[in-house]
Amino acid sequence: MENSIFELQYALDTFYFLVMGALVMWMAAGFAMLEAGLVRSKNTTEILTKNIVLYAIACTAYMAIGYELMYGGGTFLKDLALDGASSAELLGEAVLAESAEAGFAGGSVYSNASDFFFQVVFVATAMSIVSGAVAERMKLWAFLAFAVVMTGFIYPMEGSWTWGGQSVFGLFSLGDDYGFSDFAGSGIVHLAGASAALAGVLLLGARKGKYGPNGAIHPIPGANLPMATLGTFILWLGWFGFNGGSVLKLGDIASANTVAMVFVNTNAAAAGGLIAALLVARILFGKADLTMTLNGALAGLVAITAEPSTPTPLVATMIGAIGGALVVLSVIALDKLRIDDPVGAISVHGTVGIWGLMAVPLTKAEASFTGQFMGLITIFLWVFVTSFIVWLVLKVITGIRVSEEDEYEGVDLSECGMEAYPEFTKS
Amino acid sequence: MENSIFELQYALDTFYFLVMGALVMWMAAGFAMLEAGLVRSKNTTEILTKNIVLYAIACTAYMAIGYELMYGGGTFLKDLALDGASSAELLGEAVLAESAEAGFAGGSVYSNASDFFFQVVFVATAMSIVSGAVAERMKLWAFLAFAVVMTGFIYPMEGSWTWGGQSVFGLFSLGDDYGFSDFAGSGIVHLAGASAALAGVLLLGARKGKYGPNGAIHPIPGANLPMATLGTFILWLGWFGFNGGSVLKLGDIASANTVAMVFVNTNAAAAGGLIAALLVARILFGKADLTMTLNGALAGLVAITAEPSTPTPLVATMIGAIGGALVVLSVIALDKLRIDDPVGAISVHGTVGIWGLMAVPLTKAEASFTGQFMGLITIFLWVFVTSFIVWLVLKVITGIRVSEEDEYEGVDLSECGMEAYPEFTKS
Amino acid sequence: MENSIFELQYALDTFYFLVMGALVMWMAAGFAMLEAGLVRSKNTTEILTKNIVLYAIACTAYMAIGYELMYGGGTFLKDLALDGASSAELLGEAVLAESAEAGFAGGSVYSNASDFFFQVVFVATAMSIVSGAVAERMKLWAFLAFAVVMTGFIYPMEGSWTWGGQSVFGLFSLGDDYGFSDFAGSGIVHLAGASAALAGVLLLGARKGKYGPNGAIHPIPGANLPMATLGTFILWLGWFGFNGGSVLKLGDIASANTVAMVFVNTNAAAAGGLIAALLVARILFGKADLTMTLNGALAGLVAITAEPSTPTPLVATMIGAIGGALVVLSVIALDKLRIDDPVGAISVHGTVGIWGLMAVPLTKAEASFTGQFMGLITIFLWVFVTSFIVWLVLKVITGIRVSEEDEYEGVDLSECGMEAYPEFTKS
Amino acid sequence: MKMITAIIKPFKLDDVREALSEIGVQGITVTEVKGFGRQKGHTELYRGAEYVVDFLPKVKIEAAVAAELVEQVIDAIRGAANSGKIGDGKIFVTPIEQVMRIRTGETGNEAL
Amino acid sequence: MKMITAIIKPFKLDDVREALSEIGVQGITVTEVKGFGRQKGHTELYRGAEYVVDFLPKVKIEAAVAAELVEQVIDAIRGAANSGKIGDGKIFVTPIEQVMRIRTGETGNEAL
Amino acid sequence: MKMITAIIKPFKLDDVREALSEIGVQGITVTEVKGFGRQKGHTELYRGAEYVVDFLPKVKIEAAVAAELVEQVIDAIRGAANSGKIGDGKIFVTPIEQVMRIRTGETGNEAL
Ligand SMILES: Nc1ncnc2c1ncn2[C@@H]1O[C@H](COP(=O)(O)OP(=O)(O)O)[C@@H](O)[C@H]1O
Ligand SMILES: Nc1ncnc2c1ncn2[C@@H]1O[C@H](COP(=O)(O)OP(=O)(O)O)[C@@H](O)[C@H]1O
Ligand SMILES: Nc1ncnc2c1ncn2[C@@H]1O[C@H](COP(=O)(O)OP(=O)(O)O)[C@@H](O)[C@H]1O
Repeated sequence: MENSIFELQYALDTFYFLVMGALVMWMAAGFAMLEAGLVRSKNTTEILTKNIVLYAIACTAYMAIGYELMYGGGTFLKDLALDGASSAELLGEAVLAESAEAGFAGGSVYSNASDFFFQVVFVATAMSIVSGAVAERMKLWAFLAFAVVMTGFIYPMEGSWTWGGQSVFGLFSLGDDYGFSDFAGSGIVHLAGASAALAGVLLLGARKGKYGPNGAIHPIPGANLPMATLGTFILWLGWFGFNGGSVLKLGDIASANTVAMVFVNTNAAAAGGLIAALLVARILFGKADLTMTLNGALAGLVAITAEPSTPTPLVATMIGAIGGALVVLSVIALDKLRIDDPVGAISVHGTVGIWGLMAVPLTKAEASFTGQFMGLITIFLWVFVTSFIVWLVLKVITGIRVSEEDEYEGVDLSECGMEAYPEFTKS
Repeated sequence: MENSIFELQYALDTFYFLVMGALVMWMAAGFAMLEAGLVRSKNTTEILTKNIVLYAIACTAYMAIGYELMYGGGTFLKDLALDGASSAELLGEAVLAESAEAGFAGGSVYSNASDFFFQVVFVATAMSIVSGAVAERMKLWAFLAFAVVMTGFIYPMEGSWTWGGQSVFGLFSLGDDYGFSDFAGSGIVHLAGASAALAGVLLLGARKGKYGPNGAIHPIPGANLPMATLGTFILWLGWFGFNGGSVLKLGDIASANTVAMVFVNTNAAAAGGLIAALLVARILFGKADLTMTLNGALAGLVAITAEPSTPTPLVATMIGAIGGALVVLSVIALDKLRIDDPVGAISVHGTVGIWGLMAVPLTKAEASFTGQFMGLITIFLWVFVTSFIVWLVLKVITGIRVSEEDEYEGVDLSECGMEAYPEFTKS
Repeated sequence: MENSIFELQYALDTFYFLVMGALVMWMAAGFAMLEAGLVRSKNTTEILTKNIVLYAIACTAYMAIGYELMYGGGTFLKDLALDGASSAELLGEAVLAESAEAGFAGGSVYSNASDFFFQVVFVATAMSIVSGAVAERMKLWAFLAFAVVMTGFIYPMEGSWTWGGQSVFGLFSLGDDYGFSDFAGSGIVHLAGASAALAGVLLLGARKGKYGPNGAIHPIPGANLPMATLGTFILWLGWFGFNGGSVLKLGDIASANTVAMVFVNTNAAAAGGLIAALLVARILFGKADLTMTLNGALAGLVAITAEPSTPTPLVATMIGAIGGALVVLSVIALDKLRIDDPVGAISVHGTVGIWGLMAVPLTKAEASFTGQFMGLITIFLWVFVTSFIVWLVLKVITGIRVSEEDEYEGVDLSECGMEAYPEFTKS
Repeated sequence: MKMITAIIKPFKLDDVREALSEIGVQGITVTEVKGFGRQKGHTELYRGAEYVVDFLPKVKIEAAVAAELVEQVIDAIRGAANSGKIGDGKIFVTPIEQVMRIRTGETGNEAL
Repeated sequence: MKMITAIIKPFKLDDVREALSEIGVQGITVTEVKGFGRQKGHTELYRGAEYVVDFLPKVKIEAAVAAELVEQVIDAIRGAANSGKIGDGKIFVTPIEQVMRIRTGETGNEAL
Repeated sequence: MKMITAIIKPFKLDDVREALSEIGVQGITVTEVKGFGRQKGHTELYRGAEYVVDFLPKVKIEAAVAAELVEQVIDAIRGAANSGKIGDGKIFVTPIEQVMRIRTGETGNEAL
C-alpha cells in the first residue's frame, strides 16, 4: 500500500509537470501574438512564421541533442520511453525504489518524459524572445538557422552549467562555488534570450527610418494592439506553468503549498509590474501607454521568475513593480542608444532579467549578490559571445538582413510571398 | 501512511484549485477580447487598457485589503506563505491535524495561497463586467479609480456576507437566516458586476448617436467579430474553472464526481443558452445574429453558475436555454429604456444572474425563492447604491465622461494617445 | 485506507480527464480562429457562427442521443449524476467495488460524467473539420441541420463500432475480428470528419472563381493570417488533451509515464510535421508558405493521433514529418481534382488521418495493416455514404448552396446579416 | 454637368448625405481619405518617442450633378458639414464632359 | 487627354482591367469607395435594432487616356462592367490639362 | 485654380508632404489606392497555386492650388517622389472651377 501511495505521488507529480508544461507551451502562442501585434502589418506573416517554426525547431533540436547536452539523456531521447527500463514493470520497480529512497516528502520523482516536455517548452521560450527583437528586417532563413544553434547548443550549454549542475568548462561551478540561484530562469531563460537578441540586433542595425539625424527617434507603431494584448494575457497565463512547474514537486504538503505561493507571487508581481509601468509612463509621457503597460506586466513576471517562492505577496508585488518601472526606463534608454528592438524584448527579458537575478538575495538567505552576479555574467557572456559569432557567420555566408527595398515593401512579400491581410476590397 | 494520504489529498486539492484558478484568470483575456471586438475600432485601445489594468488593480487591491474584508486573512496577506505557521514543518502538522479532524471525505483542506489565488480571479471577473457596459465614453482614470473601490471594498463586503458567512451589518445573515445559495456566484459575482455597471451607465448616459428622437435606436456595430467570438470561447473555457473550482474539493469520490457533473452541466447550459439565443433571435429578427448567439452562450453560463451541481444535464441545458432566451429580450428591453450597454453586460450578467439565482430552488431542496430573493436584493442594493455613490463622487470631482469631441474622435486618442490599428497605408 | 487510495486514484483520474477534456474543448476555438483566418473577410461572420453553433449542437445532440448510441448511457444522460447509483454513498461503494476488482494498476475507474465531458468534445472536433471545407458558399441552416445528424447519429454509430466495441451491424467486429487500433482517433474522429466534409464538398461544388477554364486554379487567399496562426497554436495545445486524455488513466506509474510519453510524442510529431511541410513547400514553391506550415503542424498531430504511445520521440517526429509532407502534396492534388477545400481540412484530417492509421503497425505489434485498412474503409464508407445522403436530402429540400449573388456579396450578409469588420471609416 | 467634391469630417457624413438627398441628389460616391491642412494634427508619444499625426481622417464625397444644381448642392453640403471649427473641409467644383450609366448606356443628365 | 473615372461593382474589377488592357490602356488607379445611389442598400438588424446600410461597396477606376481613345475606353468599361442590374455604376469623363510621368519627367500622351 | 493629383509610392508620402509644405501648399488630401501600370506586379504562390498581384499599393495626393503655382508644385512633387525606378507614378493637372472653405464660406484662392 505504501507503493500505491508512491505510485499516486508519481502520477500526480507527473501530471502536474505536464499541465504546467502545456501552459508554458501556450506561451509560444503568446509571443507570436504579442510580436505580430507590435510590428507593422507588412511584416506580420514573417513574424508569425518565425514564431511557429522556431517552436518546432526548438522541440526538434532539443530532442535531438540539446537535452543530452544539458541533462544527459541520450541523443534523440532514445531511452525516454521507459526511463531506460526494459519493461513497464521494471520501470515501476525502479521508480518505487527511487521513491522509497527519496522518501515521501523528499526529492521529486516523476516521469522522465514529463521532465523533457517541461524543459523543452522552456527552450522555445528563450528563442521566442529573440524573434521579437530582430523583427521587421531579418532574413527568415538566417533566423531559423540561428534557432537551430541556439536551441540545440547555446542554450543547453548554459543550461548544463546552471540547472544541469555541470561546471563551466571545468573552471568553476555556479551552483557549488557561488550558490547561484535562479528558480525558474530570469537569467537562464530570459536573460539568455535577451543576450542572443542583443547580439543579433547589434549586427543587424535598426529598421530603416527608426532613427533620424540629430538623435531623432521616429516611432513605428505596432499595427494591431488587440493582438498584442491577447499575447500578453497568454504569456501571463503561461507563466503560472513556467514558475509554478519549477517547484518540480507538488505531491506533499510543503511542496503543494510552495506551488500555490508561487502562483500567488507570480500573479502579484505581474500586477505590480503592470501598475508601475502604467504610472511611470503616465508621469513621463502624460498618458496611459498600453504598450508600456503590457511590457510592464511581462517585466513583473520576468522579475519574479528568479525567485517566486520566498517573497511575501507584498514583496512580490514590489519586485514586480520595480521591474515594471525599469522596463519603461530601459526602453527609452535603448532607443537613445539606437538599439532598435521593436517589441521591447531586450528590456523586458534582459534588463529586468538582471534585476530579477539580483533581487533573489533580498528574500533568500542562501543566495548572495556575488553569486548572482557571477551567474548573470556567465550567462550573458556565453550567450552573447556565441550568438554574436553565429550571427556573424550567418551574416558573412548568407546575409542576415533583407535588402532596403524588401524592407520598404515589407518582409512578408520578400521572405514569405504572402500578406497577412491580403484583401484590398472586401467583396 | 494515513498522513501521506492526507498529504496527497491536500496536494491534489491545492493543485485542482490552482488549475481552476488559472482557468478563471484566463477569463480576463476573454472579457478583453469580447469587449474589444464589440466596440468601434477608435475605442479599442482604451477598452484593452481598461481590461488589463483592472485585472492588475483587482489583484493588488484584493491582496491589500479585500481578502481581509471578505475572509479575514490579514492585510497584504501577510501570513499567507505558511498559512500562519512559523515553519514548513509546523504547517504540515497543522494541515494534518486539520485533515484528521475533517476526515478523508469531509470538508476540504488545501493551501490557503491556492484559495487566495482562486478568489482573486473572481474579483477581477466581477470588475471586468463593468468595463464593457461603460465602454466608448468613460474616462479611463475615473474607471480605474472605481476599480480600486469596487475590488478593494464593494465586492469584498458583499462577499463577506455570502461566501464569507458574515452577517449583513449585524442585521441578518443571508446564509443562516435565509439559506441563500449561490454556488459559484451568479449573484455574488455576476449580478454584482452588473449592478455596478448599471449604476455607472445611468450616470454616464448613452453614447452619442445611439438613441435618436422619437425612440429611434441607432445600432453601433462592433468592429471585430472574430475577436468577440474568441473572447466568448475563452470565457466558456474559463468558466469550467469558475464553476468547477467552486466545488472546493476534488479529493474523494463524491467530490470528484460532483466536479465532473459541474463541468458537464456548465457546458450543457452554455450550449443551451447559445442555441436558445440563436433561435429566439432567428424568430424575432429573421436571421442568425452572431452577437446575440455569443451573449446567449454567456447567458447560459451565468444562469447555471448559481447551481451547477444539482441539475441533470437536460435540466442544465434548459436552465441555460432560458437564460439565452432572456438575454435577447433583455438586450432589446434595455435598448428601449435607452440604457446603453455596448456589449450587453447588464443583460448577460444582471438579468440572467437574477434568473440563475431564482432557478436554484428548482433543483436544490435546501434553497427557497424567498431566500434567493433576499440574497439578490441585498447584493443588488449594496452594490448599486455604493457604486452609484462612488461614480457620483468621481463625476463631481474629475468627471466620468469624455468630452463630446473626444467621443467623436475616439477615446483611444484622448485617453491613451494611441490607436489600436494605427496604419493608414500598409507600406 | 486502501479505500482512501482508491478514492484518490478515482479523483485524480477524473480530474485528469476533465483537464484533458477542457483542452479539447479549447480546440473548438482553434478551429474557429483557423477557419476565420483562412476565409475572405466577407465570409467571416458566417464561419464564426457555424463554428460556435456547431459546438453547442454537438454538445446537445450527443447528450440527447449520441452518447447512448455510442456507449449506452441512456438518452439525455439521465443516470449520469451518480453513475446510476441512488445516492452519493452508494456511488462511493460501487466505485470502490469496481476499483477493488480492477486493482490499483488495472483498468481505469473514473467519474462517468468526466467520461461524457471528454467524449463530447471529440464529437465537436469531428464536426469542426467539416465547417472549414464547406466554407464561403454553404447555407448556414443547412450546415447546422447536418451538424445535428452528424453529431447525434453518424459519428456515434461509427464510434460505437470502434471505441464502443459494438459489431458493425452484426456483421463483424473491428476490434475483435481485426484488431483495429486507433488510439485517439486519427480515423474515428479525423478521417470521419474529413469524409463528411468530402461528401459535402462534392455536392456543393467549388467556390465561384476558384477554378478557371483549362485547369486554371485561382487562389483565394485567407484574410487574416494572425488569426489562422492563433488557431493552429490553440489546436496544438488542445491536442495534448486529445491524445493525452486518450490514455484514459493516469493514476499509476505505468499510466502516468504513458501519458507523459504521449505528450512528448504529440509535440514531436507536430514539430516534425511543421518542419516537413515548411521544407517541402520551400522546395516546391521556392518560399516559406505560412498556411502550408500551419497545415503541416496539424498534419503531424493528426498522424500521431492513431498511436502516440508506442513510438520513440524520433519515430514520432518522423511519423509527423511524413504527415506534414503528405499534406502539402494532398492540398495540391485536391486542387488539381478541383475539390475546393478553403482550409485544407480534407487533406489534413482525411489524407493524413489515413496515414496515421496505417502507421500504427509500424510501432505497435498488435496492429496489422489489414486490420487498420478494414477500420479505415469502414469509417470512410459509413461516414461518406450517410453524409452524402444527408447532404443530398438537404440539397433537395432546402438547398445547401447560397445564390451566386450572395456568394459575391459574401455569405455574412445573406446568411447572418452582419459583417465581421463592418467599419468603413474609423471615426 | 459638374462634379462636386467635398472633403468633410467623417462624422458629418450622414448629415451631408441626408441634406443631398433632400435636394434630390440621387447618387454620391464616398472615399475614406486623410487630410492635411490648417487643422493641426496631434503630437503623440509611442513608447516614449514623439511623433506627429499630421494626417487626420476625412471623408471625400463626390456627386456629379447638373450644372444648374451646383449652387444648391454647395449650400446643402456647407449647411450640413459646417461646424464652424477648423478642419471642416473644402468643396471643389470641376467640369464633367460626359457621363454614362453603365447599366443602360444613358448619357448626360439622365445618367446621374 | 481625358480622365475616365468609372464607379463599378467590386467583383467586376478584374474583368474591367482586362478589357482595358486589351485596348491598350497601360495604367489605371483603383480606389475602394462606397456608393450611394438608386441601388438601395439593405436593412440590417444589429442586436434587434434596425439600421440601413445605404453605402454599398464599389470600386473607382481612374484611367488617364488620350482624347481619341475616350469612346473606346468607355465601351470597354461598359462591356465588362455591365450586368444589367441596378448599381452597375457610372462612367465620368473629365478634362486633364497636363500629365507628367514622375520617373522621367515626360509629359503629354507619352506620360500615360 | 488647378487640382494637382499625384499617384506616388507610399513610402514617399512624407517626403512629398514636406516638399509641398516648403513651397507653401497648405492643404492636401491623401487616398490609399492600388495602381496598375508598367511596373509589373509580382507572381505569388498561395498553397501551391500561382496568382499575379497586379495591383500595387500607391498613394494618391490631391492638392488644389492657385494656377500660378502649378509648375512649382509639379516640380516639388517630382523632386520628392522621383526614385528613378519604374512605378514612381504620375502627376495630373485638372481644372477647378470653384472652391469653398466649408467653415467660412470663403471662395477662390483664399479658400485653399
Ligand atoms: N489645397 C487643398 N487641396 C486639397 N485638399 C485640401 C486643401 N486644403 C485643405 N484640404 C483638405 O481639407 C481638409 C480641411 O482643411 P483645413 O485646412 O484643415 O481646415 P479648413 O477646411 O477649416 O480650412 C484637409 O484636412 C484636407 O483634407
Ligand atoms: N450623381 C452621382 N455622383 C457620383 N456618384 C454617383 C452618382 N450616381 C451614382 N453614383 C455612383 O454610382 C453607383 C451606382 O449608382 P446607382 O444609382 O446605385 O445605380 P446605377 O448605376 O444602376 O444607376 C453609386 O453607388 C455611386 O457610387
Ligand atoms: N493612364 C493612367 N491613368 C491613371 N493612373 C495611371 C495611369 N498610368 C499609370 N497610373 C498610375 O501610376 C502608377 C505608376 O505607373 P507605372 O506605369 O507603373 O510606372 P511609371 O509611373 O514609372 O510609368 C500606376 O501604378 C497607376 O496607379
